[in-house]
Amino acid sequence: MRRIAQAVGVGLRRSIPMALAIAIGSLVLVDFFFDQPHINALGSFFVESVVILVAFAMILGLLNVLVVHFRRIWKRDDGWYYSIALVSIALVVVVAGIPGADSRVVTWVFDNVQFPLQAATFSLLAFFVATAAYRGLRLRSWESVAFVVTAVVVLIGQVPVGRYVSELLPQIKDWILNVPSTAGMRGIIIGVALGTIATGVRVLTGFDRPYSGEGDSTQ
Amino acid sequence: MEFLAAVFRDLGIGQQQALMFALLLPFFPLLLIMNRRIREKGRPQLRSIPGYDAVQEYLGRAAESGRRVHVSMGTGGIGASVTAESLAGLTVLEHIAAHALATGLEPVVTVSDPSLLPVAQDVVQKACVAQGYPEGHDPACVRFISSDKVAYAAGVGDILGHAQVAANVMVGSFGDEFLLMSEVGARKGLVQVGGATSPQILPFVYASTDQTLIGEEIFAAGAYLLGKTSHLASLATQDWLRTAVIFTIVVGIVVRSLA
Amino acid sequence: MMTCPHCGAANKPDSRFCGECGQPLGVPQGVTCPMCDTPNPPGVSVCTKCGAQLVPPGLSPTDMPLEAGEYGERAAAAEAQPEGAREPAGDSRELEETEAAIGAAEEMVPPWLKKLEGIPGEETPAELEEEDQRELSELPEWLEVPPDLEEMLAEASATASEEEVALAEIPSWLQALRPDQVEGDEEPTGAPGLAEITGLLKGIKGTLGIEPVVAIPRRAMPLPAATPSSASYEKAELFGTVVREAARPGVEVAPRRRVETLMASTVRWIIYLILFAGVAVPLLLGSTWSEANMPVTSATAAMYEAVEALPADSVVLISHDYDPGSAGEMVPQVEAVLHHLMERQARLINVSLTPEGSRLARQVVERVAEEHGYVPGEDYLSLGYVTGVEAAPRTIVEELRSAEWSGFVGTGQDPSLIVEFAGTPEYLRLWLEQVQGPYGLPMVAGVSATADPYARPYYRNEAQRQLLGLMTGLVGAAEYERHSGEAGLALASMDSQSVVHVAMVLLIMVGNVAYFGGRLRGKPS
Amino acid sequence: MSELLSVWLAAILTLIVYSYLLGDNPLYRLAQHVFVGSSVGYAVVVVLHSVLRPRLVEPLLQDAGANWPYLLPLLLCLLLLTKTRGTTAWLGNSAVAFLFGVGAALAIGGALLGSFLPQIQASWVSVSPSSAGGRVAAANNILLAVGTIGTLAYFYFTMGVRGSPGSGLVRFASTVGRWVILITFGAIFGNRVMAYVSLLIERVYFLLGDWLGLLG
Repeated sequence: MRRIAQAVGVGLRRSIPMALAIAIGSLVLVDFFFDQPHINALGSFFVESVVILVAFAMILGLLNVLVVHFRRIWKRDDGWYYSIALVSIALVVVVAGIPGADSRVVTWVFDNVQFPLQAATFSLLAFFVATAAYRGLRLRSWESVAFVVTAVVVLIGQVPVGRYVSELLPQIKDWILNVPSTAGMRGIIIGVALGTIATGVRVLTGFDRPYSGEGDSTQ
Repeated sequence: MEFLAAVFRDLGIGQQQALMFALLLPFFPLLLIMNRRIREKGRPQLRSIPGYDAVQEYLGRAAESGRRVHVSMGTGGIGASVTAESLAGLTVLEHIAAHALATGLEPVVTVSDPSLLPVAQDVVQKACVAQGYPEGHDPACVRFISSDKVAYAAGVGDILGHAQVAANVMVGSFGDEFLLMSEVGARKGLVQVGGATSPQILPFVYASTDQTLIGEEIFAAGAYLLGKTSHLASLATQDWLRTAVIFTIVVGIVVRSLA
Repeated sequence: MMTCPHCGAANKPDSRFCGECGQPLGVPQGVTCPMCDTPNPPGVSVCTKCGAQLVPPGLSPTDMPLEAGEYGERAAAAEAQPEGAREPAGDSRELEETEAAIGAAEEMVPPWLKKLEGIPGEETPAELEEEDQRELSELPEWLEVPPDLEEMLAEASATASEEEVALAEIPSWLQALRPDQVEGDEEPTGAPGLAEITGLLKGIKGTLGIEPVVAIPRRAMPLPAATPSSASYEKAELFGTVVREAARPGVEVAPRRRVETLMASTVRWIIYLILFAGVAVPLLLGSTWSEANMPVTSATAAMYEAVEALPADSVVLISHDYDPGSAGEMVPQVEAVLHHLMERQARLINVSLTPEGSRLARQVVERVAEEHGYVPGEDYLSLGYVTGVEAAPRTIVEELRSAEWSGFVGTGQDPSLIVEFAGTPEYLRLWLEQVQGPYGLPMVAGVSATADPYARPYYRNEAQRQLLGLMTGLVGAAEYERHSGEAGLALASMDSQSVVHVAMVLLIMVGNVAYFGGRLRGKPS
Repeated sequence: MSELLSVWLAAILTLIVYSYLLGDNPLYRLAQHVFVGSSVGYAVVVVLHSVLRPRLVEPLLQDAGANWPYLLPLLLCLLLLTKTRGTTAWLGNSAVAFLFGVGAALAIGGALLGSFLPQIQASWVSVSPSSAGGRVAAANNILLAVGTIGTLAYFYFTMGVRGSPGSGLVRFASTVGRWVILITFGAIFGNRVMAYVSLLIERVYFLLGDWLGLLG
């Protein structure tokens, strides 16, 4: 008797999430095909719920950050003092931001600390792209010749100096972008769409259940 | 025909929607048929994808050197339109977690979108239990870095540079921030596998990592790494529909040219 | 080299699937190396790839399948017990057994291993421990057996039966569609799956289904014995002596590596320096080569004319749809167009379909507005991020027609021009499909260089004139500035761009020369 | 005064970040940790004030009767919270399942609407010179079609493996595809570099102009 109850319990644990995923997912999917006000409203509501849920997950994310870094500080792991900086600025911003998102502290930190750091970190890309070009654009095989030559033509054809080298260069660049590059992008995008749809269909039919996490295995 | 069009109109289905529906519909029966065929006739032959062989190899190297593997599942989350890419990343994580834990080393998993955090923790936890660590994973093993993509890249850069990592596997939905991480990895001499779907970033993945999973290839992780039947069926479905798409394109071109 | 058991083709030693026929290579019969996961042919005792011991020396390799089978049976036996009963009674007994085994193993730890604890070095287990406290003992890894092996196997087979076999394949509601399925498949626990399990575990010797293998911990297979034999003790001693030995003179290796890393970082520094100089020097010199030589394409000129043709006080809707990645191209575009619009005394409504876009736009708009003496709320509005990407453009235009906006736009009026700044083509498509098409509003667009191939057809379409003007990337912004005669950031940076691009091409060439040079000298790069 | 402070602060932070190019150093690590910390904090604040408060808490507090559907996201949030505890984690699976269900649907819909259908439709080009608008355009269109089909064929997983029917054709097409993909990569690489470099130019412009005042 106990075993049956247990089995039913385990079964429910598994089938409820699955039923939820399939039912809700199908409703949202149907919303793409029908222009019915009721279905639209329902679909929008579910999407809205996801936005709220992800927003809430952000709070859990903050908790994870705090747990990871407090442990690091506690155990004096390598670089623990950096964790102090991380945790304290995060907490300062969160606490200052509780009254409102446009509190002075939050805006100040954003404008004077986060924005310059973000811009500077992102502009490292220019340096990294140069080292990647030096390292990665090598003529290892015949195909990579195509890669390197195209990259060089487009690089030069794009800037004003390209015209100086040859009037043809910008035209070749435009042709590459309009014909072979468009074809390649199109092929890649259609392929990705195929894979995306197949993956989505697997989830919506219950073949894939990435949500049936460790609740099952730690009984 | 007239009648059908009227019904569609009443239901609010436009021409575009009807076409979309027609494109979606074949996926369902084909997936079922392929799944059944694979179970009855055995798994199909797969072309080799060097990126997946490399994942296997780098796991071994990491285990030999006693250092850990960093796994990223992209900067997209679940619940948005990049769910499929994130799921592919999770599948890769599932494989890596199982193998890394079998050698007694937890992977370092970083997460950018908070929605991925509980799922990634689940995957690692499951692998822990399966590999005989019922007490579960170290909470520091799955880390949420930041939902800001650039900040995430900065955080991952710090981990790649300082956390005793031997290999770096990043598969999922990425934007320009990919290069910020992969170049730090390259600078530290890590072996790296990258996979992304956005054509805008793929050339940089290709130029900065040792092995690249291009576009659609990332969705094959379940078939190549885990050998799951449903994932193999999914690949077969994709291939059949790919043939259908090629056919459609050819027919469309012929019709357009003759018109 | 590895031979495919299916077609006989030769494969790379570490590949998992045959390059010829695609079948998995050497999964079931062979022994998987616990260290590097390489599948090895049956009968070998040392891993072909990393040289790790596959079978404890006390055992002959042929004992392997038998042992594995035995384990399978034991696991099955554990599984056969009712779930409730298995947990307390069965486990504690097994635990005792394994604990005894571990105890024995620990007793036999060679003395050198104990001594080793204090010695720093790469091979010391202490360093491993730092990474993971779960390191069970200081035994070499191939000697170590997880204490709860039986439990693990039982659990794994339970998972195999419950999850992989019964549920993983086909969801229960689909099961109904398949009449020839074994009954009771959906039952998550219990006896029906049992016969199958024993079958599956026995199957390790022969062919195996794909799914169950995944669930069985691989490294458990080749490690049937928990207590090290005397032979292995000897080997451990030998390993100890090797470890204790003074480091061999690695003099040739180590300094060369240092030289190499130094060289690598020097090369990097040079690259960085070239790049920085390429950007900074033209800026510092105030070079105006591009300013004088830049041609203006007709698409950009058309965009300029569209703005120029606006009567004073007309309302213009600007959408900032880009992210930090494309901001470098888009912000100069926005700046150039904003200057022009404000000169034409247009009243502006700024929106954004991305949160980042609204943030980035805010700074540019405020700066330019200040220069032109525009008053926020009166001369221009920043509505920020508009949610609901898919339907947002239509919502915005509908909203502007409502009475609420009659003060700014005029009752039931539409904006005179829509200016779309798109970092990725999707946003341009949304505006074209939802607003330009249905409402027939005039529209111009600035796009990033990568979005250009998508946007170009809309401009070229003479019949419909979907886009009145189009500018592309930073070059487009520079062209716009040149056409309007107001040099700004984009035009100023053109020379830097030219220099950097040429430098980048040279770097690629140098990189290839170094690569081929290295190859000629027989050194892999 | 405060503007001067901002400029100096931004300049110093930028220089610290660039110091990474010379070598990893403690200052850089500190800056990156500060960056990560402030971005997490900021994200939480944004989420609180632009999502959770106006879209969940306020509707429920103001008029729970009319806004009862918002109990669903609230319930899901609570379920997600159970994931943090090992013993109750299975409860949270429903919330995750909800995310995956909606996400899968959005992925399918987005792929169909955003790329699959429009890209297939866009690939229907005319290859006859009369309707394509000239011989050159027709030739380009032929190349476009061949390139697209080749790229698609490159991704075949289960077909075209040696020995299967039509494998020669698939292999040929996928070789074409491989070339097209690499040309595409080259083109995107060259095209994208400009955007990356312009980010650097903007920063250098800031350093030299706004900070040091060297630029006219």
